[in-house]
Amino acid sequence: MAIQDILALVALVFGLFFSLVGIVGLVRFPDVYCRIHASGKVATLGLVGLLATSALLQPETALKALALALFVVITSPVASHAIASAAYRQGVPINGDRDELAGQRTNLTN
Amino acid sequence: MLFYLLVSLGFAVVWMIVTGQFNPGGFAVGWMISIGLLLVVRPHPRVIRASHLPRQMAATVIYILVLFRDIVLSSVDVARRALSRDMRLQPGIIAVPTQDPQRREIVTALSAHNITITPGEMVVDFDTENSVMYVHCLDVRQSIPIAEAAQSRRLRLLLNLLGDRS
Amino acid sequence: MNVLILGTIFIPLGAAAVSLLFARYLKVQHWLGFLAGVGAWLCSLGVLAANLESGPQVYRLGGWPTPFGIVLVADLLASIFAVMSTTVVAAGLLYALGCKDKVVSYPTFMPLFLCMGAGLNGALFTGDIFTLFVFIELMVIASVVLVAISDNRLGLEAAIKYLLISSMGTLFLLIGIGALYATFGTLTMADIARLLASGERPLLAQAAAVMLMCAFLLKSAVFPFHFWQPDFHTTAPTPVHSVLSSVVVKVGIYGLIRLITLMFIAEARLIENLLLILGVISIFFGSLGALRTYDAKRMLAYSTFGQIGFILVGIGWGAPLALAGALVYAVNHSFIKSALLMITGTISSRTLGKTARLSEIGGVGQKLVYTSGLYFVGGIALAGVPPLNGFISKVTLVQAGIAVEGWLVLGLAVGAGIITLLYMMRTWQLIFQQEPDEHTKTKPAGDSLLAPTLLIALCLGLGLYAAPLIDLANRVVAQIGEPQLYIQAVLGG
Amino acid sequence: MTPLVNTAVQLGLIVMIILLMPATYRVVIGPHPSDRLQAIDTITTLLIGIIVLLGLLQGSALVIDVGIALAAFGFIGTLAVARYLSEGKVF
Amino acid sequence: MNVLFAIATGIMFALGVFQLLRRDLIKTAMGFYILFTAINFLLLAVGAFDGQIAAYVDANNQTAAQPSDPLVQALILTAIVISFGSYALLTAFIVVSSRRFRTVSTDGIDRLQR
Amino acid sequence: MTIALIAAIPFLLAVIALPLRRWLSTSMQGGLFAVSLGGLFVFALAQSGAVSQSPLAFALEWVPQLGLTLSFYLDGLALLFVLVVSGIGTVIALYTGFYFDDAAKAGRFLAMLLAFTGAMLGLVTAGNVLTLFIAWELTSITSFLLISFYGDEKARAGALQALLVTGGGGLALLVGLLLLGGAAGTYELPQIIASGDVLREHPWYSIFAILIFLGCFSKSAQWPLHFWLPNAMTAPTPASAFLHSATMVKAGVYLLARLHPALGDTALWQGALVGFGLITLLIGAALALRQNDLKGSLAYSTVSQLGAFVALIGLPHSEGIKAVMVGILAHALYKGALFLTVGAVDHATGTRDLDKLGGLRGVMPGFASVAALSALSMAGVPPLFGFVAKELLIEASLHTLPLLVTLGVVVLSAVFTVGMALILFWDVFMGQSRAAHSEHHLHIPARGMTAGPLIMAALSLALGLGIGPLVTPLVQPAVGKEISLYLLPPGGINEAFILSMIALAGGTLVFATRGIWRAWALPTLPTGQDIFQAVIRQTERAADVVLHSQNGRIRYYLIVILLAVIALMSTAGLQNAVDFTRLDVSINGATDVLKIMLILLSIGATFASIVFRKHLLAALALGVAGYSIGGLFLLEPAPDVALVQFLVETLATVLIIMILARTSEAERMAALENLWMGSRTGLWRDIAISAAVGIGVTLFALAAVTNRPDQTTIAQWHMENALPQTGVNDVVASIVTDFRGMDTLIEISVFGMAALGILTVLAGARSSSAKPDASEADADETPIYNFAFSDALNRFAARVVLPVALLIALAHILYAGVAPGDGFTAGVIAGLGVALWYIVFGYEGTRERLRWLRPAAMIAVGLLIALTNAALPLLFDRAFFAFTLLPVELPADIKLASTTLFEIGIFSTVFGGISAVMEALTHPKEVETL
Ligand code: NA
Ligand code: NA
Repeated sequence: MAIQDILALVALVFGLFFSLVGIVGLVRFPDVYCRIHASGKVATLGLVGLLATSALLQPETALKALALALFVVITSPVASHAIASAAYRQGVPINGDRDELAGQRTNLTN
Repeated sequence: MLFYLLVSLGFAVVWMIVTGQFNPGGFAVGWMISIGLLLVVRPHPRVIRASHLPRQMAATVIYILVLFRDIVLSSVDVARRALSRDMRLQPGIIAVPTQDPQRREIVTALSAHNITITPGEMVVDFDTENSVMYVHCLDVRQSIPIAEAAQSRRLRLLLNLLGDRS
Repeated sequence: MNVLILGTIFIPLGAAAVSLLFARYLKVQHWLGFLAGVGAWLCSLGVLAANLESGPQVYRLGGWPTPFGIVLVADLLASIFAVMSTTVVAAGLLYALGCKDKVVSYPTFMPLFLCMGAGLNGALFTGDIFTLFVFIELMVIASVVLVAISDNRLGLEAAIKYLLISSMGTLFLLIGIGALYATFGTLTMADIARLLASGERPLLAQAAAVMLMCAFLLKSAVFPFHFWQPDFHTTAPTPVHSVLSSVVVKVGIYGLIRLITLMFIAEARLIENLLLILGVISIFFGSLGALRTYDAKRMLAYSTFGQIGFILVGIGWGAPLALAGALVYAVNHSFIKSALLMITGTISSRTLGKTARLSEIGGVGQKLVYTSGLYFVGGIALAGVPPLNGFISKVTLVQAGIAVEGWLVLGLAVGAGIITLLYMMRTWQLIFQQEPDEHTKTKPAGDSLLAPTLLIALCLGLGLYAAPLIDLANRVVAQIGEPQLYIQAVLGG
Repeated sequence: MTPLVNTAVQLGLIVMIILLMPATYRVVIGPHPSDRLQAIDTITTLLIGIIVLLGLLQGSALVIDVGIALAAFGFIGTLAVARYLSEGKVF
Repeated sequence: MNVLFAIATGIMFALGVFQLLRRDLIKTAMGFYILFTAINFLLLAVGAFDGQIAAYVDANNQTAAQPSDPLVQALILTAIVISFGSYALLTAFIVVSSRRFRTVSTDGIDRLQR
Repeated sequence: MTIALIAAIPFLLAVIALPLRRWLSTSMQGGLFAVSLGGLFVFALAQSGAVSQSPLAFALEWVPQLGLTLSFYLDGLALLFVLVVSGIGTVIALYTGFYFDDAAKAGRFLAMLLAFTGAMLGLVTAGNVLTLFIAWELTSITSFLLISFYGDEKARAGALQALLVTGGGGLALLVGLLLLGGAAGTYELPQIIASGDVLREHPWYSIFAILIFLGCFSKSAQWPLHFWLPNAMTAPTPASAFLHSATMVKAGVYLLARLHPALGDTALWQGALVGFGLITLLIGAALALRQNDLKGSLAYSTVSQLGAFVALIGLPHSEGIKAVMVGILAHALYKGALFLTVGAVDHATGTRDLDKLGGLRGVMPGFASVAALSALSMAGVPPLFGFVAKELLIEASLHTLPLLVTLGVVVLSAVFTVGMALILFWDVFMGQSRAAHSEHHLHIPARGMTAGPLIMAALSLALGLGIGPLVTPLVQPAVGKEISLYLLPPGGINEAFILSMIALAGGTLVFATRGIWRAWALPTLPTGQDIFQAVIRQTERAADVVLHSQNGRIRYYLIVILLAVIALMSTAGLQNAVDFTRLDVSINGATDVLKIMLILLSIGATFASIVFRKHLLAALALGVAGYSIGGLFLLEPAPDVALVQFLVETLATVLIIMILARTSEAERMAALENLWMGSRTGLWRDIAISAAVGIGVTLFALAAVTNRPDQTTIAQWHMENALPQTGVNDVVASIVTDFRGMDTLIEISVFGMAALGILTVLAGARSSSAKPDASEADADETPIYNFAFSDALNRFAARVVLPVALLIALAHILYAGVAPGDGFTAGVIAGLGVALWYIVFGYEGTRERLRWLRPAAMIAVGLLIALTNAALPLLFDRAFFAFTLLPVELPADIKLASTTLFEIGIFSTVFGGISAVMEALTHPKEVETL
């Protein structure tokens, strides 16, 4: 077994693990904000792992895998932020008592 | 001019990655296409001093490494919580000042991006007037103490990256 | 001269693109459009001439061998329909030059109109069943938009309805295409025809025939697929309506003829019987609808519904004479209907509300002797009064009916013919003879009468000098009676 | 690719497919629209992963282009819906 | 597999037709869209000849594996684009209908009668 | 040739009459055309010598395929009618010159009248039944115009009724004549007449005979189709005199007489003609007596007279033909004169009501004498011409019909006619003046107006007196055999003479007791009018049913269409087409598992989109379904299709959400149905239809997958030729841009047009030049957006994504041949990048920042580039859309070919299109670009 096969397997397990974790968080976490933490970022890392697997096993895909990984890393936080922001504007309550945005919100929109 | 040169070079690199042609030919084609694209789109130029370039480059590399480390750390952190039985969550939203004296949008954006990627924190909203980011944390006990310090660290890196600190 | 086939499609399409660039110069745009229409018309005449001289014209796009590429085929059937279409489209463009509708001043009007024409010609000339779908869609989308932006605010409603109903037709067409491709593995109509004729007849052919027939019936607004038509046509801007109600509805007719003469010859008898039944019902629905509806444009739309029924009856009779009769009928109807719609358009352009509601256009034309004469001639032409071309259509059809001894249908069809006379003349009296109400206010000038004048002259000409058209129709029928000719022209050998 | 790796990738594919289910479950139960949006965003990410693995199995470098597109559109779609949820408008 | 595909297209069509017949124009538009997705799927199911590899050819290595029928793919591409154009138009019409007729119900746009 | 002129000249005159009306006064017009028609009369008269030798014929090939020849045939019968038409026409034209006050009106009238004259002359000189029919129809049309001349409600209704009855009859006649021609093997009249034996034996005989009867009876106002004629009296009086008494109504009589040699003397012929003719004779006469309106009275008496003619033609052994010919002449003279007199009376007094008239002999002495002579001729008083006609009628009847019929119908009708004639003269011209018109300013007719009627009246006398020498040469050729005519029976008083004297006496008695007769309520006779109206009513009711089905509801339309298709499909025998042995239920490997998952997911998500009440959720579910289908495409494997599917799916989702954003919640909620609580029948109906469609499609798909070949040669060819012929690895790309490039060109045109359409409907429809009306402006008011969503992070993302998207797009173009993606995907990707800008920056923000974005121009340029690519090879004598590889070496595996140009065109169109859609959707007020 070549070295990159071993690395690829590691990357595969890595990717699958974080994908799994992200989904677990998506199911378990108490409110939408927490779930975004889980799935939005963790699943991203899972994807990066799978992309690494691909790059290792099929070198011709490496550059595109890199491009995809970069793209996901750049956009994923933005999507998370946008969803969280939308949830807050829709009035989805946060789980927890500390909310420094409460009250400020009215000044921000409308 | 330097700005356009840098941007076109950057685009050329992106081109090479996207097309999978990581070779001189790919670079040449990508560069030409980038120049053509810039001629059409004409983004607003930013002043760049040649003398600061090397340091900016270095900062960029460091930034990317830090970013990657942050992603991994954050993911591991969240994974721990997700898989643990009681999840040990104490969510909440805290206000974090952006601290950029010039209040530039790019700085705010990159800070927010970075924060959202870091462990258990995520920007929910901005108060542009007061340069405040409202950050949702999975665990406020853990985040509050380090929030401002982390932000000033990030800001330093960013300013370096943007070539502002002379 | 097979290159001319391209001209009928791509001159309008190119002009559409160029005219879009001249969006700010309305005059330039309009004249460009008109010239393109004339260009396409000349090309179609050239195609017809070439056809008469040396048989079916075939153009292989990209030079790829058939059936691997797309092929444009101009046999006599396609050519005669194309000449009819380009004539009416050119007339419509001419009308648009002198039309005062707001919609005509939109910068997108001309490109859309030209695309409609391009789609129309393409649908006629394509020898590829899938390309037929694509061209029909071009036509549909362009016309839907043109109706949606009509000065008549209800155009939007009609456009929504048509878009939804037409999508059904598109589905049928695609299912049919899928069936044909799945069974024969080819899209070229000639190839399909060859395989169908070669005997090994897969069972799915019949399903494909039904689906394609439904699609074409829908495009021609035949009962019970007609519901969209009165709405869609009535609310269309006049130049568009004059094209929709005359030639666009004939695309389905063309498709049906192709279906039963080229491809599904074995199923032809079945389809023809069905067409007979649907044709008779359409005649009655259309005629009766025209009799009692509330709007002069809508009346003509219903009338088209009925007239399509007559054509279907001709096709349904199946005999060569009947088919020729149907063709003559189709061509003559296009010119008459188009002219009548334009004249009605000029009348409604003189009303303040741009309406053709019968309750509001009474007496509007009382002082317009010339318009009155044109409308009258058009009206009696539609009703089949000699010596106009409508009479020729009627006689050819009735002769065909006698020849095939289709007494019942003949009787019903002739009986319905009198209704046409009733509604046309009643409306003529209403518009041009009645004393206008005191609240009826009219504008001093309306749309230009040039285009309808030319068309009416054509109607008169085709009535007085009918022999060439009938001759042509007979030649068409003789040619499509031998599908081998078409297949050989396309596939070679 | 060795058979072992191949099997691993196939297993990975099955894991990813199984993961679609809880994500879909979250889409169904919500409770808030933003929950569903987040879940769909996650599904998109999973799908990209699936596509990558599929590319490996098919031995084809082509599908990753599809993945890039999917990532881009998933992102833009997410932003559009998020804006709709925030402000009742998309544009 | 082909049975499953066939049944699936049937179900998709049924669902599309049902959705198309709703009173709500937005649902109707969705039905329109479902039907066109379904037809593309149908074209794939009945037309593509059980491909094992994508329809790409290479000068040096010709594999024995059956490629997916490229012609059907091209047809589907065209059908997708055209149906999407129609669909986009329909959605725009719904917006204008809301402005002009103050309704997005199919029963509400029934001024054109007789 | 010359005989063709007989019909042609009046048409020419009609054409010049229109412009002449601007230059000539009414009387000059009348005079001019009277002279012209008079010339025609003289010309015709001059032909009589030649005609009596042998008929003149002339034929001109017209539409040989239809058997339509412009052929003319002038024999004695035709000549007689030509003389009547042109002679009466002369008088009418002269009279018209004094009838109208307005020269323009007179000109219009004369033009129509002359056109009618031409048509009528064409009818009687036609030598081909189709030519005859054409003329026949033209008389109906010109008659319609003349009846409708004044344009008032009554005139229009009368004209329409006349047109319907005669036009309907005309259609029957057309079919009848075509059948006749078919049976005879020719449409030429002389041959048809000559083939009487064949025709009478032909199986179609009764069909075409009845159809021809229908035509003739409607034209000649036979009961029960007579009702239109009195209603046609709204025509100006000269027209009534000419068309509706002297000429047109006799067209039916003419045609029957014409076809008599060919079709006559059968039981059907005799029964129909004699039966209907006699009924008409009696009813017409009875009704004529009871009219108050003078013209109505004359009209019914005309009906009666026409009945007599028809009955005479029906008599066996051609007994009645002589009487018909004489009768036509006599009737034309006295009835024409009477009509013109009534017209003058109407003109003078403003009324035609018998109760309001009287004692006009003083003011209109000329017309009084005309009326006296004509009424006496009509009454059949010797020695006037009418007497001879009546004698012949009674005689023919006596010879062939039972005495009871002769007495009960013919003589009784004569009695009524005499009474009516006397009333007509006496009650108008004698007695005392009535108040009604003495108050009324009397409009004494010009002297010239009397001239024509006087001539006619004088002729009634002269021809009666000179019956033998003057009339015999005219009638004998028409009858076609030796005849002798005399005023008084040579053999002394015979039965006919006695009967006619009895009629005179009876008529006088009727006249004397007219008060009683006119007040006496006759039993209501069944008239065609009722039937006609019932037919019209039922037709309109049927029309209402038809229109009721056009109920405006799209759902209903769709259901009907789907049901029709289901019904049609059920005949296609799909269930037999499924080859169950080839059904494949095996599942192989993870890919198949994935396929099943995706199928389930897509069906589940689609189902969810139906049941979700919230539109947003439904839209998202639909997106999931679409992505799943995309996944299935990917597994096919069809990466190009999958790519496009994903792209389009995203756009589609964005579009639905856009509708949600731009329609009000209230409207949406009002439209939404509750699937579970709403009308269950409707629900079950929809479910049933959907299920039927689903089953149909399933069967279809099963049949397709089990019947298809394993591979098509055509796809095989594409696989083999893509690389060598178009230099690409992506066979789909080579098909899209080369093998089937035109599909793609048209497809992007569709896309571009749809985008332009969206732009126009949403933005361009309010063009900057035209001011929107108030309601629309109000309705279209959209709030200016605030950009709260547009925060630093989102802006950052938008700024990064657009250039990347453009780069990816360009990569798709340049590497279209080796990777999934092409100009189309490039356009969508770039378009989505722009869409992101619109999402983040809004309309104003994006337009301000992306000034280079010109959607409409991009569409135009894209289409032009694509067209250029297609057309360029033509310059080098190669095929449209021919593939050309550019001979340049480029780095990075880039191959430039004509295809590249095409891809750029596609890209530009699609990018422009999507940008246009975005611009339209975000557009707050009006559009600036374009
Ligand atoms: Na395409
Ligand atoms: Na490609």
